[in-house]
Amino acid sequence: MKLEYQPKIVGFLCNWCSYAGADMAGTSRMSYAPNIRIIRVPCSGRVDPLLVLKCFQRGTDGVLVSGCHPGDCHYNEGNYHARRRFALLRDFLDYLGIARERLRVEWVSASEGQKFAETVASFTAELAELGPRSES
Amino acid sequence: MDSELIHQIGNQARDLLESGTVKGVIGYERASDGLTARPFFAYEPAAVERLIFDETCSYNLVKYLLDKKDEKMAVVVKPCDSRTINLLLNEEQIKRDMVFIIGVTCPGVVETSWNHKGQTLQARCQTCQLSKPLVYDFLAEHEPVERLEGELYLDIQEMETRPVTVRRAFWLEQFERCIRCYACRQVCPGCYCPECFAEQLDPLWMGIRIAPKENELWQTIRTFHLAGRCVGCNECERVCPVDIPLSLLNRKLEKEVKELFAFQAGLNPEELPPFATFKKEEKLGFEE
Amino acid sequence: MKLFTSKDDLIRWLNSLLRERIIVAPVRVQELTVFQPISKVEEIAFDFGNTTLSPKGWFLPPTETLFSVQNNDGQPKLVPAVIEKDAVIFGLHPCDARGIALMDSPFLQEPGDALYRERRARTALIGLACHQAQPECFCTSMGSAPNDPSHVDILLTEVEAGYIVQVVTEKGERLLPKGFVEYKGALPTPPEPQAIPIKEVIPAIRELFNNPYWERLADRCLHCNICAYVCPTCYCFDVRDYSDRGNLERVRSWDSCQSSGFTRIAGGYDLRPTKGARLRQRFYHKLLYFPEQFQDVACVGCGRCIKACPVNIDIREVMSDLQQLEAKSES
Amino acid sequence: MSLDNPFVPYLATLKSAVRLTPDVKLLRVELEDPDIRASFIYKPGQFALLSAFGEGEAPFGIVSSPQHGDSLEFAVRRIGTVTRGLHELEQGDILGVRGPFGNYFPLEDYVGKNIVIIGGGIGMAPLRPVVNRILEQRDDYGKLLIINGARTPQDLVFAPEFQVWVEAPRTKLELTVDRGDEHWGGRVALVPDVVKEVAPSPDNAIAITCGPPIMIRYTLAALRKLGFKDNQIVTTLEAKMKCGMGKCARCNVGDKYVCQDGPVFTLEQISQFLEQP
Repeated sequence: MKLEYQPKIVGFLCNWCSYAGADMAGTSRMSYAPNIRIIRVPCSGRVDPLLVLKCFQRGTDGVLVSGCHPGDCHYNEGNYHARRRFALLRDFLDYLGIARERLRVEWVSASEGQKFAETVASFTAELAELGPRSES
Repeated sequence: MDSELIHQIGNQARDLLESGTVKGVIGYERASDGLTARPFFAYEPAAVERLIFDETCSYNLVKYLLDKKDEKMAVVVKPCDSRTINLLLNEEQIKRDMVFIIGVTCPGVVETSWNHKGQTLQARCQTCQLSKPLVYDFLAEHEPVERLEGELYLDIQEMETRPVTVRRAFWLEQFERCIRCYACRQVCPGCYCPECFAEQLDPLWMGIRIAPKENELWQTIRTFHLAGRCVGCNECERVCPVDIPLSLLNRKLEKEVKELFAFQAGLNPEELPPFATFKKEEKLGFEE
Repeated sequence: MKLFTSKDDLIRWLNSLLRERIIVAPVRVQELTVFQPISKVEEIAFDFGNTTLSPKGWFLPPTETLFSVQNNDGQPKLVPAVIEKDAVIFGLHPCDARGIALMDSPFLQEPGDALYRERRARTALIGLACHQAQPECFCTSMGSAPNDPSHVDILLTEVEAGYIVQVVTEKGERLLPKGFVEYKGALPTPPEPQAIPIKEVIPAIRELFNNPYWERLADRCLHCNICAYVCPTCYCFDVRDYSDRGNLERVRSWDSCQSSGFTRIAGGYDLRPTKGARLRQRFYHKLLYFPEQFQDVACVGCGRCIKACPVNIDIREVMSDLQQLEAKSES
Repeated sequence: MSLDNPFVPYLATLKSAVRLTPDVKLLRVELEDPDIRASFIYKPGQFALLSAFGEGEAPFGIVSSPQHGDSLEFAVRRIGTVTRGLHELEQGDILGVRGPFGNYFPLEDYVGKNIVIIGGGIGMAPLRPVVNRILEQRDDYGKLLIINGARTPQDLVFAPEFQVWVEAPRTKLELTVDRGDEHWGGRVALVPDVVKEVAPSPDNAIAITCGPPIMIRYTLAALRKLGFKDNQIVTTLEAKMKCGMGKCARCNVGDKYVCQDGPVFTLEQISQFLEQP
């Protein structure tokens, strides 16, 4: 049965690094799980917790927030703020019963197509292992 | 009821009103049950006769300063409430010179509801670390107050050890009861957005349905917006008409913020709150 | 007609009712007592002061779908919501039954509110007389009484060894099982809730529209929605569209005249912009506008708002303040 | 709007959407059901609730004239979510209509009187059917003075109709804007100031006004100063509404419900309940 379950992932990718990284994965013809729906954002620092909550509310199995590596933010410090925010949000969601594995933060640069593909693959596998969220 | 304390508060309030230093004094008076306290606004010197102070004065009156920004007000502030003053100063919601703080030492307050006065101190008082307000212009004090040392987060830790599915079920059950009366927001001194996300129509974050999913979104984001800002006055939990254990949410974030960022809201009006700053070297559990 | 039933027979009767219809009854949830549909008769709380929320939510639910918008080959089709099952509300006190009778005025007045009307027609009310008055109760001043059978279909009064059953309407009679014997004794003396002067309030209030009293009272008010949501007669609602994963519905939810966006229109203009104006609206609606429209004061004296208000805005105190203010302005 | 459930709107088709100003569109809609179309009888001043499904419902004055065929016209200013939804509809799209609701301008009572119409911005919309009605039955009424203001010349909602208005007998049109542009040769002044300047006589006159709240407040003051009595001043109010049937208890001004007792009121009816400035 587990094979048939395909988790749905929403990915918020920063325009400058991770979106380009995903693009790199595509143009390099790397294959990765088709479970992710990508939303391009200007910066990982733009990702409001509301956006993440809204995804979970509407039945998403996992949310990926991905931005430039610390130190490389196009806006200098957006991802530092994102890091604090999602460290806390992940703990909090886990406490509310949305397992911490369901919110993933990864730093992916424009040249890391491989890392992006691997991230999606491993996230998908991990979510498949967790199974569907009970209430959706 | 400590009549000496009331005497000191009353005298100070009368002086302030008679001299015209302040437009009004925000304090406590006896509620209509003749037993508990309620907030009271004294605008005339004669009205200070109605001021009281006792173990039923759990209200955090600092919230009211947000409605009175244009006029200088005096406010009665317990040690715990003084953290709210610092919070609002830090966030530039109040001006120090527009507030006269009548600090008061406090032996703790009990759980109250209309016509009911509890016997034991509120949980937050049992672990209160403050013997007097952090900031005040006048201090009404009588007997020295002893501080108790207690374990702050036993209930949170207990919740953390439950399986994630059990926590899920627990919280959904709590949120199902929510009727979205917004009393938790209205009473909260940290909730002062001119337009709350809950009422925003464009973008529409929260649907009109008063139903578990919307309620969960409400309570989750409400709490998260107070991360590193909640001063633990616990007024939200006190006013909740359907007994949602909101302190289990607020104090979870308080605990995490303390552990992750070594920060506690309202202790210092100058210190940057955790989401206004960062440390380049911190990893916070995310691989680089 | 007065009958008698033992508690055991009452339970048996409720069990048989539960087989064919929904029973909404007071149930204890942690420290609260709330009306909700039960799955077993054992869930019913028989001994309670006042429930935390009134039973109005059965007729005007906190949230309900008015109609759904379905896509019919690219053309929208509107499908009204329907009420499918009969119900009984069991255990409501006379004041709450009067609350429902008061809500009938706006909702049944033409054009009738379809969902409300349907629920009302398909729901029978089995009331429970109060054997104790709570400190916040003042029903006798508001046209009701702890043993008032006026607005229920059947009224039960607890006595030693069982319940006196007063059958008030035909609807109630149809629910009744065979075998209840006639009760020949007298009804027990009802408890006496506090009486408050109310007669002079109504004429007084009209003159006080611009009195600073309202802004002063609003100083303390938090403008939460608790008073409106616990009130058995407050019926303000909001209507908006709700969509979730392709399903589109028009939804009605509770709302309160105390909420800040209640009268604010797109563009920002607000008919009642100040806290004082909003708080005044609550009392004016209950004590003046509603009676002007429908005769009765929109308060049944259940005292829930008094008990639940986080800052002790006590409607009895407000009424007495108004009378004093008016007396002062006249002299 | 079925008989069974008054919250269910009639379905209607958008026949055309004409841009009147940068943020106002004139929507012409036709009710789908011919029987309902025939029974949808309204008078100048009444309103309907329009639904943009997915966004919600809001009240709009009906700006067409009842005798002008089967379509209903609404001048909709894009200002919030519902109006955005209505603006985004395209010709042939379906929307919802509930109504007609409310009272109307008692024009038959004004026969023989001089009429002063004072409209500001989109507030001119509900007054348009009044103007049209008077022009159609021109002999029944005395002098007609129209004072119409807007933020800029582009925002004068019914500009294409001005020519017809000024050419009508015994009719005067006074236009004003808050800010002019290079083509504007007319008045730059606030509506209440124009009222003071033009100074219509209160004798045997009725003043009908609609506009933004701040304009209304000062216009009422100006009219009173000119000697208009509160029963000679008529206004139509805008309020947030959720039902249109006096049930949602939201739109009242004092004890008057805008949806049922209004939206048309004389100042006499509501002055005691207007917030003190």
